Amino acid sequence: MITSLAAEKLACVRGERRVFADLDFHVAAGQALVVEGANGVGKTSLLRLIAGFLPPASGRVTLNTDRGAISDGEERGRLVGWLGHQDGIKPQLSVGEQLEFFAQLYGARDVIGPLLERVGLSRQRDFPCRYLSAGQKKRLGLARLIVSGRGLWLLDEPLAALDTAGRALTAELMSAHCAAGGIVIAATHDALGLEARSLRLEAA
Amino acid sequence: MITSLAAEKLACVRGERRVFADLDFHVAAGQALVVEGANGVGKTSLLRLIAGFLPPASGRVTLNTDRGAISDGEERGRLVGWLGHQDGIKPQLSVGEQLEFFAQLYGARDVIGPLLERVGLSRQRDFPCRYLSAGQKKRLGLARLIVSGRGLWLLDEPLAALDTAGRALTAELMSAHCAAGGIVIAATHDALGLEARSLRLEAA
Amino acid sequence: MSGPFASLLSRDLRLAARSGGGAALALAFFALVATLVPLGVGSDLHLLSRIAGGVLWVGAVLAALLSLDRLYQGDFDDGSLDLIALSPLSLEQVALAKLLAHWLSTGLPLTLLSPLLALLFGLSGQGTWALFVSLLIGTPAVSAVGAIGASLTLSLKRGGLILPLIVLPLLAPAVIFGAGAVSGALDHLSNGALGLLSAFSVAAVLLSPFAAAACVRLNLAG
Amino acid sequence: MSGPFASLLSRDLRLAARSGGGAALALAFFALVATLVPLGVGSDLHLLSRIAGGVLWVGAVLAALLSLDRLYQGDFDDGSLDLIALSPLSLEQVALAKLLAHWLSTGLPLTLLSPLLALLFGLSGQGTWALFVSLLIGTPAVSAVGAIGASLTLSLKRGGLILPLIVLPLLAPAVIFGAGAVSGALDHLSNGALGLLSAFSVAAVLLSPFAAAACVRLNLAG
Amino acid sequence: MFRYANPAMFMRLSGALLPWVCGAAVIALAAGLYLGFQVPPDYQQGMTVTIMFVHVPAAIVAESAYGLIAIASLFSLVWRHPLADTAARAAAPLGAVFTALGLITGSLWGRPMWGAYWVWDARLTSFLLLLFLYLGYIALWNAIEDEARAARAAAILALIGAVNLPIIKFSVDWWNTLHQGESILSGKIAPVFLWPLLIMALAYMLLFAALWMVRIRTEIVNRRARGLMQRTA
Ligand code: HEM
Ligand SMILES: Nc1ncnc2c1ncn2[C@@H]1O[C@H](COP(=O)(O)OP(=O)(O)OP(=O)(O)O)[C@@H](O)[C@H]1O
Ligand SMILES: Nc1ncnc2c1ncn2[C@@H]1O[C@H](COP(=O)(O)OP(=O)(O)OP(=O)(O)O)[C@@H](O)[C@H]1O
Ligand SMILES: [Mg+2]
Ligand SMILES: [Mg+2]
Repeated sequence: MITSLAAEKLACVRGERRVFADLDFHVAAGQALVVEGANGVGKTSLLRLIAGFLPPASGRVTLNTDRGAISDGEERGRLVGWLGHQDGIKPQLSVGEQLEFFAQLYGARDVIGPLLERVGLSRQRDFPCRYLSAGQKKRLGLARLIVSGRGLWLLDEPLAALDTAGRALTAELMSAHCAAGGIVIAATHDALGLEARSLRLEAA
Repeated sequence: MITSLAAEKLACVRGERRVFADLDFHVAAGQALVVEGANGVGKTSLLRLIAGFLPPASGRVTLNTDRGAISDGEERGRLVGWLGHQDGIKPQLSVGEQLEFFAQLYGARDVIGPLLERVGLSRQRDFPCRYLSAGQKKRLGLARLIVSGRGLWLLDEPLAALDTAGRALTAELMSAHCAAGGIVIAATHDALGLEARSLRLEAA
Repeated sequence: MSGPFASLLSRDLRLAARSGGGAALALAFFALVATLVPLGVGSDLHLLSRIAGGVLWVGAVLAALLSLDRLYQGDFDDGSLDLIALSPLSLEQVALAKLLAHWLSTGLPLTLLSPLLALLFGLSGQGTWALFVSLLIGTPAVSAVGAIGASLTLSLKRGGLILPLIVLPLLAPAVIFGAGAVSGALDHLSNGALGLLSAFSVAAVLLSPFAAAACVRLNLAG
Repeated sequence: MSGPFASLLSRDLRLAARSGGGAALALAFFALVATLVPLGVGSDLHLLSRIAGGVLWVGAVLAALLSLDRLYQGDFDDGSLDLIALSPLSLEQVALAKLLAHWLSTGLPLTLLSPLLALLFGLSGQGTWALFVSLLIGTPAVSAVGAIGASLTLSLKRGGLILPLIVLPLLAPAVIFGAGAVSGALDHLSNGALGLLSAFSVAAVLLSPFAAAACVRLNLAG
Repeated sequence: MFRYANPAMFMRLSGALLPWVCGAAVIALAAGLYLGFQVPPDYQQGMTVTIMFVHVPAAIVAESAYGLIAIASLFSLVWRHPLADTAARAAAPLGAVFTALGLITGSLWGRPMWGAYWVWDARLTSFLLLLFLYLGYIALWNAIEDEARAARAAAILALIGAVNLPIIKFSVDWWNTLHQGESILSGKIAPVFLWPLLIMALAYMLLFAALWMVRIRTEIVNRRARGLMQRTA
């Protein structure tokens, strides 16, 4: 169980370029944080940093759990549910195969059927992912996020490509996740339709 | 000069699946058409059909110009400015190189500098495209759209990944294009911020 | 030199160079294969000179093949091909530009390097000359046939793997005539191999842009 | 067999099979190279049997190499690797699964096919056996060294060409020992090549997951 | 700022040293060449023996350069020394050029000696493979655009190459002795040949050192420029 996430004096350098610096924030379990800011200001970078992909140039991210505080990036990653820009979908696999693989990879015991039902892809279960539309891919990503069963959700523009119903569904899923004691951190340019604190990044 | 675009009894089949059928619409020069509909309803397919990539299963698209009516897909493509889902950007090239290549390919005489200024990428001119953020890539796509100098703009979710300023810019560019006698057809789930007719696709 | 055709050609050459060397890499691969074979076969120069024509021709074909799946795939995957298809160029012209770019960045450099590798295999002067000429004539056919294969396998996400399977059997004549020209020169026979190779090459280059354009059209509709 | 490791392994095998053949393709490529060389070299069976070990070993290495750049690249490009990195598996385990998948879908089938190709080259029974055993022992090293190369070139959009340049020189010992075992068998010498090959192979397989994981980590940070 | 502390020190130090190293290299080179052309024709090899004075030192420097790269890579990976990457990167093309020089002079020498420009001798072959290792290393550096990432990837490759290099060399020795061996002239060199050879070896090393320093210096300057450019982008 995650109790909170804290960033202290976080700085991010990409290439030779300082993207942001001296970032402090704190998110408690059950809260959502929306990361906003102009294009290229470093939202995606921040999410990758929290997920442990990017090492911070300075400062640190601490994830407090009931088993102690985690500062190591890779260890933190084990608690992260990720919905990135890239869809992470293999065109050759069917929707069902794709989701089953991730369920097994993440050691999840979830049943695939109801989940696909929930994101509106049950008719596409045996459909090769190659033929999915942009929004359908995003919905598959949502299903994968749920199946991961992780406490800390990191979402990069979760609403892009989704239709109105899809956006409502996403908001609902995020609320439910928070209500269950999870944390949501989402980078977006849209209104999330969710009660959330906001973190506005400014160009360094 | 394009005078109008007309679709008659248009039907689209992908794989074995009938996506939509009996679609009729008409757009005159200077008008914008927003294509709406749920995920997977066939918006992207419709745009690819108009661009001439997909042959229609039945019916036809006619582009009326001052030099006569064009029904052939490939010929129609010569008048199309395209902003698709995929960015069409080579990570190895710099922003400037990328745009110059397209300017030459499309036989455009535009000057690159002011254009990059307009979409907010002038500082990134010598930056390898690999390092652009999602929104910056979209902005480069917009610049490319302008440089193409084409009359019929086909835009697939043009606002995705753009920040507030970027969305305003896109709306502005579309209005200007219409005011200059062009046609804009955009598939989107967002409010475009533009006076436009709307075409709502329904599942077949 | 600044029309659409030239711009596409020069972009493709630039991309080949940027993705880590372009010509240099095909060359390195060719040279490496040519080095590995003696490591396996043994150091007997007499033996090596007898198999030189065959081994070097196969090596050149493989080296050229290696960069083939990037001919259209990259542009297809990232949507560039959509934009290129809408440009003033016809798809046939696009195919020709890409064929040319591929040959300039692989076939030609491979040909130029071949005399050096012939040296390593102890090939005689005449054999070396025959190898050089046959590669000069034959590598365009390799690029041409390869371009058809590349466009055919376009919509398969990782079609690059099928590519050799489609292309290599079609290139068997090139290898036979090319290596035949070399062994002919070694035995002081004029066996007409070069003539046949030229005919094959011309036919392949003339046919290729049309076939490739047709395949691309098909895949854009997918 | 349904833990994360097994699921990754079976997915990779399934993807290899789906992207048009997997094992079948490596096999076809191997067979094609093995066919083209005699076409180029000529039909003298005595000559062919002498070069068989070398040519088939080089062919097997190249066939295995062919699918190497897809080992991580596909997962990296479409973001799957991000998701896999966040899974309960360590990156070392991921690297091991991928190494294993690559060997199962290329190295092993190549080994099984080799006796048939040895027949085409007129290799004797003993030579064939030596070829088979040396490939069985040596192909894991090819996958292992290859996996390092694949992870090194991960962030290069079209890194596939650099890969052979990096990997082939490192694999020279495998080719030398492997082909040496075959020629040793032909000359009825026991030259210890198989022992050396085993040592090389074990070292490569043990080292590879760590090196590959380090490279993947590096590239995810990019 | 800490990042540039070490390179800054290097700039100062090398700036002071460079003229001396260059001067010494030129003097040694001139002396070596002069002595080299003075030597009496070898009873076996005639005047072609003078090739030795350009060939052997080139081969020695080429081999040592790879060792230097491997050491620098270790420093870069383990201690993250900011200068180590630059040093390794700068040495690679030099090493490759000296390798090529060794190959070319060797094969020019081989023609009169063995009647062929190339034979598949163990030493020659392993040297050729060394050239490929250099080329792969350089290609990797150039292919990855992100400096820091390229540095780490290249360092990993250099270390793997360093582990494998002895294995390659050993396997090639083993391979060649199985078949026929080429007898390279071995052993006792008369003092008339030895002295010019030693001086030339020194000259090559000084030359390498000078070029290396110049390359590191330009690389540091370039890096700063790139850094400035990117930071303002
Ligand atoms: C392309 C052909 C050749 C190559 C690649 C080559 C390469 C090498 C290499 C790698 C070394 C080792 C340097 C060291 O000790 O670290 C060397 C040394 C030497 N080479 Fe060559 N060589 C070639 C041709 C020749 C020829 C034709 C001769 C004369 C017949 C020759 C004479 C020598 C001598 C005398 C040494 C010094 C031996 C020693 O270290 O005791 N080389 N060469
Ligand atoms: N080759 C194919 N075979 C069968 N069905 C296909 C094929 N290609 C696409 N489809 C299906 O066609 C439908 C239309 O897809 P399209 O991409 O046009 O939708 P869209 O309206 O753009 O959706 P979104 O809002 O998600 O972008 C989808 O349901 C998709 O699954
Ligand atoms: N390797 C790199 N070298 C230099 N700059 C880089 C590198 N990678 C990314 N950048 C820059 O870092 C900045 C932050 O990128 P990031 O993707 O985090 O932005 P973002 O806030 O997600 O933008 P968007 O809203 O467009 O998605 C961008 O300006 C980008 O150009
Ligand atoms: Mg972003
Ligand atoms: Mg769509």
